[in-house]
Amino acid sequence: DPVAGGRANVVIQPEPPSLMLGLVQNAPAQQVAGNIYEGLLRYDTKLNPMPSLAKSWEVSDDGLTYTFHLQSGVTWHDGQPFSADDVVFSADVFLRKTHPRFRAVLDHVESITAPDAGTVVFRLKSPFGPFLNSFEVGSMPIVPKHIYEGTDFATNPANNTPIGTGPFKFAEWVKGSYIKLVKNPDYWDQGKPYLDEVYWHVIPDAASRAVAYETGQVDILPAGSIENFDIDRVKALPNTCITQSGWEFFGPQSWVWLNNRQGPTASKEFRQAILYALDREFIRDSLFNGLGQIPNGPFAGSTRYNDTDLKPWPYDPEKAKALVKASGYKGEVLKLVPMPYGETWMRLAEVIKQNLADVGIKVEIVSTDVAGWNQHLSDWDYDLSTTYLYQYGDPALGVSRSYVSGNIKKGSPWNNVEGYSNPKVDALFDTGAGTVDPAERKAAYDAVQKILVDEVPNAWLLDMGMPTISRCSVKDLVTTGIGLNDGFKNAWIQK
Amino acid sequence: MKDFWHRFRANKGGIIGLALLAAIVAVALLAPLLFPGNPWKMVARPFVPPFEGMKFPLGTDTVGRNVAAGLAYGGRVSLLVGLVSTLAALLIGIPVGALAGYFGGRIDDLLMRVTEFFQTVPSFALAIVIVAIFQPSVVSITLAIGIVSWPPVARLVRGEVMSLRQREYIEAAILQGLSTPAIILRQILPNAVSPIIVMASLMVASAILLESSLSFLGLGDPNLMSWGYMIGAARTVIRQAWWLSLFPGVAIVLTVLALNLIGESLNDALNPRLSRRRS
Amino acid sequence: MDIEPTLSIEHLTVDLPEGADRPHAIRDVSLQLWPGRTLCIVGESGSGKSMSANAVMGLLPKGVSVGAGRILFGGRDITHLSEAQYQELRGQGIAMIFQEPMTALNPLMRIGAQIAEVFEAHGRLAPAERAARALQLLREVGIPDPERAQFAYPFQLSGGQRQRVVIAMALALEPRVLIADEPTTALDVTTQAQILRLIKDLQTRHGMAVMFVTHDFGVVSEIADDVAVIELGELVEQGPAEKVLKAPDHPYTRRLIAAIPTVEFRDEPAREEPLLRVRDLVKEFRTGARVVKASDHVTLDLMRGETLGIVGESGSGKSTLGRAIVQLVTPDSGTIEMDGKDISHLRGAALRAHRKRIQMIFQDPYASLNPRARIGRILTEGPIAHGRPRAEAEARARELLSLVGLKASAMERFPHEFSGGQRQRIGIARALALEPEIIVADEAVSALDVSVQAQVLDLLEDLKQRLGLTLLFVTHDLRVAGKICDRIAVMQKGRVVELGSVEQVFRAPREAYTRSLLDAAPGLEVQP
Amino acid sequence: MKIATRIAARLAKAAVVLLAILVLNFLLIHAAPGDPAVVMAGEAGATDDVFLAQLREKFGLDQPLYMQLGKYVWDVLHLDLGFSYRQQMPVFDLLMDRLPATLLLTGSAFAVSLILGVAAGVLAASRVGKWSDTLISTVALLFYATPLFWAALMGVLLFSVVLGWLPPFGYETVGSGFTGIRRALDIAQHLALPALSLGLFFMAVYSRMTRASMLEVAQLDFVKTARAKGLSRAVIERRHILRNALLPIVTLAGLQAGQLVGGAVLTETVFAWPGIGRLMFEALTQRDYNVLLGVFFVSAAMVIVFNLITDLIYGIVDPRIRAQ
Ligand SMILES: Nc1ncnc2c1ncn2[C@@H]1O[C@H](COP(=O)(O)OP(=O)(O)OP(=O)(O)O)[C@@H](O)[C@H]1O
Ligand SMILES: Nc1ncnc2c1ncn2[C@@H]1O[C@H](COP(=O)(O)OP(=O)(O)OP(=O)(O)O)[C@@H](O)[C@H]1O
Ligand SMILES: [Mg+2]
Ligand SMILES: [Mg+2]
Repeated sequence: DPVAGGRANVVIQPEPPSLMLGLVQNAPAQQVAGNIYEGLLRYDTKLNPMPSLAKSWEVSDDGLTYTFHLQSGVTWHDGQPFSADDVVFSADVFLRKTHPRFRAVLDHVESITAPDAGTVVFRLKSPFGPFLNSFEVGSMPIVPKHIYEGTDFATNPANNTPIGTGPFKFAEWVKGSYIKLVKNPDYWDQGKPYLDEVYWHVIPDAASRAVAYETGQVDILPAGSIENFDIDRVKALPNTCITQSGWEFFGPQSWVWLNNRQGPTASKEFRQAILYALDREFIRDSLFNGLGQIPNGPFAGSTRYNDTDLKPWPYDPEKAKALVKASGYKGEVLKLVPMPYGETWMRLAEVIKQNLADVGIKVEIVSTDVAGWNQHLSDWDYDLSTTYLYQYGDPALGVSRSYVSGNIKKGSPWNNVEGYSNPKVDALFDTGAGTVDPAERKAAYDAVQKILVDEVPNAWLLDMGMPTISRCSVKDLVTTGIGLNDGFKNAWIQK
Repeated sequence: MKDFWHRFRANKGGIIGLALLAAIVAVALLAPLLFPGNPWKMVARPFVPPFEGMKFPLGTDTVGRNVAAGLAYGGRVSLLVGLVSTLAALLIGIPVGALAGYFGGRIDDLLMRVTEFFQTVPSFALAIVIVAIFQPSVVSITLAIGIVSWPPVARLVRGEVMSLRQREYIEAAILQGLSTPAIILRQILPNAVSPIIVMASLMVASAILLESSLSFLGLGDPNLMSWGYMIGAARTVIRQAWWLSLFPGVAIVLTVLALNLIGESLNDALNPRLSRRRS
Repeated sequence: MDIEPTLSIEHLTVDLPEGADRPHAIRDVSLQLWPGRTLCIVGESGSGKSMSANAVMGLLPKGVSVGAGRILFGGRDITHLSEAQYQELRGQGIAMIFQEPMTALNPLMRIGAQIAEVFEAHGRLAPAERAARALQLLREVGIPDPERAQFAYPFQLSGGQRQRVVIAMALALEPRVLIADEPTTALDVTTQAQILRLIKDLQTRHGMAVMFVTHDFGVVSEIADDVAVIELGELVEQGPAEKVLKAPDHPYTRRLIAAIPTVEFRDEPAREEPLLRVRDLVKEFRTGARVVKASDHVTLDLMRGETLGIVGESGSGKSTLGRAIVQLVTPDSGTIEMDGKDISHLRGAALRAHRKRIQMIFQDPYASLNPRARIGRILTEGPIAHGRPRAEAEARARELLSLVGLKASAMERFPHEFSGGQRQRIGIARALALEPEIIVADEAVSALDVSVQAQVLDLLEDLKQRLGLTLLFVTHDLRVAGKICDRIAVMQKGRVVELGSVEQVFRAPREAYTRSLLDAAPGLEVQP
Repeated sequence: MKIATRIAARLAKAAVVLLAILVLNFLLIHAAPGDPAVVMAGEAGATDDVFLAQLREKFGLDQPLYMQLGKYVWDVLHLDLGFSYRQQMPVFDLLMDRLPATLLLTGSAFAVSLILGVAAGVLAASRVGKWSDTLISTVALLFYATPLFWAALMGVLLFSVVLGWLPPFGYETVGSGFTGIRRALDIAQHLALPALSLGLFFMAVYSRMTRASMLEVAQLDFVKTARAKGLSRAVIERRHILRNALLPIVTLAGLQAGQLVGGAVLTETVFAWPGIGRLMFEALTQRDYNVLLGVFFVSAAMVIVFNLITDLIYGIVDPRIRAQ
């Protein structure tokens, strides 16, 4: 049974720029601030919604009205009461201004109202299939109206001492060193949380992070905090547990961007050749430590409507060579701009280069830092690149953005960067999003997957396995589909 | 010349350094013969430990590339970057120093301010920024190293030129009606060459270190195998595969050591104070 | 004499390391130092004078060692003392003064402390008394304002004052033997005279035996009781000063003495139009706040075909004047006219074209030739820069070489393959290569041994006659000036204080300053 | 009086250099590809035009470059180094947060390397040619040739991982609640490895330089004078040779003390040391211009300050300089 008390030491990488989740939603910010702020809903590992700030909800039959009933007795960390006004303010005013991903969701929303202090009603313009998937803390964090209303959100001094409703309160942040959260004694969910405090350690070097775990300085290594090469060794340490759960909601999928607009990669045969040329099993086994699944198409395994009947693409250099020839490739040197997210990704680029060299494709790696990489992708200045993107459990939230032609816009590394444009695909994605009927959606998405798998707009590499490593004595760390992002609500330490 | 060689040979360290460097250069030059193909090729299973078989005497790396091949090819990059960036530094530093030292006065003041500027900005940080801006490639790395390492050359040359300029034979050349460029190029610089050579040999060494540091930080040329890259890449697996960081590290140490030994011997052999005695 | 020598060198041989120019620095040398007497060791550069002195002090450089023989001091052989025993001896038994006063003192220590250190080294006196005794010594060697001077750093003293400090240190423990290795060579004549007098004076007072190393026979005649002559490490002659100087036995000694320049009075040539006129030449040097008037309204004429000597103490502005005339320094004001045309404001190409009319011979035969250029290049690059065809320039260079007494094969060789005298000949040839009308010689023979000096002076005289040159001869050595010049200008503090024929200046100096210079010049004999 | 004016003149000159550094760095850094707005947008995981425009406005990136530069210089002249939007705090505060850690690291590395290096150099010089000289010189040469980051890695491997003697990284034990002397000890423990690995190279530099300088000074005339006085070797070495030999070391030390502040990027990265070197590297990858410029500004200012201090020390050590 859970016992109260104790402290969790967690690695955070990189150091988040801010913990004000309404302003900054990058992964580390979510990981820490997900314990300070809350959304209306959480999602289990099957992506079913669970209560959070909303204790229950109803959807009207036409799929246009969503009514949320809020928990009672919730207070902000500064003692002010929480109410439906905060939710309306957050969604309609604050996040509309600051949260691009949520802004895209808001496009479907006609009105947000609070009929009473405990109820919030969202009315949509038209049905939007994945709407219920949009209420997780990172997608829609609820922020305190009494602090932000009428201020300049970005420069509000309260940003440095974030105030949420979550199980933990912000205590201290020594930049470059650690962030400390302490138990919220007035948390609405009686008896929780169990831990007294959570320390997030900033350790910029991956090898040092592994050592930190080994020497007992930290107890929890979120996915991605140590290099994949270290996982086996760390996993084998005594009293160490590893889980790949907790990432179902995000469902990160990795692929090679192929610039569909120009150069050899504009040819379908050539793109198919690339997919044949990549030794994805070797990549998974030697670079990603055997974690993850090789996808058959653009939908990650955990994403809804993933078509499990798709034929896998084998590793077949001979076929690749033939296709390269057929494509009319004349030996142009392709520019590979790898994602600079650490050693694994650099190795990945080297293996890709070598795989392609083996079938006669010349590749030159262009090394950049994160900023440069973003720029290259935003400007479409690349032939090949690597990436991984979250799918947020639903193709309409996390998949279509990479393939619909309406999303071909310079300036972002997260949209349809490859420049793939197919009206049929656009229409099918629209159909899939614009209905709440599962069968209708499935039909549309099955058709989309067939087309995409044939045209290979991008070379899908891996549904990434995201291992969270922790001491086995830390219990109930990962209980939901968003994992550590709200993980310490339930966690406790066995004495 | 014979004299020089005699004095150079007098220093055991110099001979060791020369032999060491010759060996390293030989391996680097012969890399394509010793290891046909390219060093990036994945030739075996990952993490084959060293000394286990004749095929991969130094083992394989994280993705099964031959470490020995990497070392051989890496030597080419290190030596090349060391050499070319030193040349670049000389190309900037010598003219700046020569002009400042020869003309003195306002020109000297101006050029020294510029030099001071480059010495005031932390050089490694500046190198990082330059490489990041121009994107890591041999060219940008070489350039960056050249740019941050010329000020000492300029200062050295300036000092030498200033003192040489006072020499009677330079005044004699002026009186003979030689033009200023001729005096600088044909009279002064050839006589400043010894300390420049000594400094250059040491600069090659520090350029190699600098290149490896940049590569270690991930600012190397991703298309070229280099020692710094190998260590940087091996760092994450230092626990599983110690040899991956050890061998390239040793390679760097040996090369830098060799160059330093040579530099010291050159200094002994070329130092006018030791070589020409007047009582 | 039945008293014992204070120090006795017996059959001493000092070995040089392998690769040196000869196997022994000195070979089988025997010398005696007597209390109250000064032994002068003379010889040309490299003859082994310093090595003899250093051997006595046990301060031979690395690689150089005593090969054979003994040095007896106080009855025991000191050649094989341990370092500790030598420490005991140095300073209190035997003391030494070196040539370079500028560098002989620790730049970071106050001079009082440096003197007091001698007592400390030998455990003499209480710490408090040492400073007082140091002060007393400073007074004794005649440092002005010793109370202040004891707290001065070496850089705050002049060369002569520094040499006095070194002497004070040497005398601190009243040693029985004082070794002086060219202690005045780096000093001015007037300062040299003071120092020589000081040493002599202290010697009589303390009854020391002095070993005085020098290459200057003037100095020898001034202070020596006994003289030893060394040639290439071998002792060729020794004896009382009177005897060696007046009636030398050995041909080498005779040659050395013959080479000492003697003043010759010549008839003043008929006055012509001056070739070069210097008018009100002013040049100031500023270092920090200090302003030095190196040239202070200098006015003089240089007649065609004459040799005008410029003499004066160090720092009097001789070189500055010479260098202004060849336009190596730009004057602040005043004019230099040649053939009635002001040449002091020429610039650029006009200046380069003009340069061939006035050339210079430099002081240092080692430093004035580019060590990396062959003689051929050195002699031809000037004419080629002035537009001569290379072949012609080379032919001319060969002629010049034979003119200065060198073989044409010298063209292919580098400067370091020549001796000092030969190099100076090359320097002269270079100056002649452009066929100038005027040659400025700035201390052109000061760095040379007397015998070589004599040759070069003869050569200059000869060339001057044959080529009809006009010579401006800058020197601090009055004997040299007296030998070669027609007229002499005496400079003091940047001004020309006296200008006249050699005879007038030497016989009937108008200025007290000129007289003091003449008096101080060691061994200068002017027939009245 | 005179010293004061000299310092003032130097400071004025330094200010010019500093201003040039400011402007040139500004242009250099803004020449880097990668729009900070895009970077931040990228980190947020999604972007749209509104968001980018907001960010640009926030950064002032919508202004023409010369306006940005002018504003920046103007602000710096008012001692305002700008605001880091990435870190959500004023750059000045950020730097002041990080500077102590860097100063502690580089300061102790500097002190250790200087003291040990000079001592080793003196020892080697006084035993020149003997085995202890050979040993010291060889070790120094080895340290000199060893890449700093590699030495750091090997140090961690040996002392933290294998032997477990020292913590492998960090500034102190986080959340230990240590105070006073206990905390100081804790920090010292964390400091040991980084300071040592950073100091190794400089130790080698100093020992080599001291040795060479000692041997060179030993050739000078005044040493011969001192020997002729009958002074013992030890006294000559200490009083005459060492003091003079230290002069070039003071210069070098001053030069390096300044550079150390900005030169600890590698060490700080390997050891997760929360100093400004690491801050600089992070700021670079995040295109956090103001922070990057601030780091450059502060480290350049440090160099200038240290040069000034060196000059003053030099003046104390060398009476010739003092008199000028
Ligand atoms: N450190 C040394 N190592 C080897 N040979 C030396 C060394 N010092 C001097 N010699 C040689 O020893 C010989 C005698 O030199 P010494 O210094 O005694 O000459 P000197 O008569 O004092 O000359 P000078 O008048 O130029 O001072 C010369 O041939 C010289 O080249
Ligand atoms: N380039 C210079 N900078 C500063 N001061 C100088 C310079 N050249 C000469 N002086 C000073 O000008 C004065 C005259 O110097 P100059 O060289 O003409 O004297 P000199 O008579 O040739 O002396 P010496 O016999 O020592 O050669 C000296 O006080 C000297 O210090
Ligand atoms: Mg001598
Ligand atoms: Mg002179």
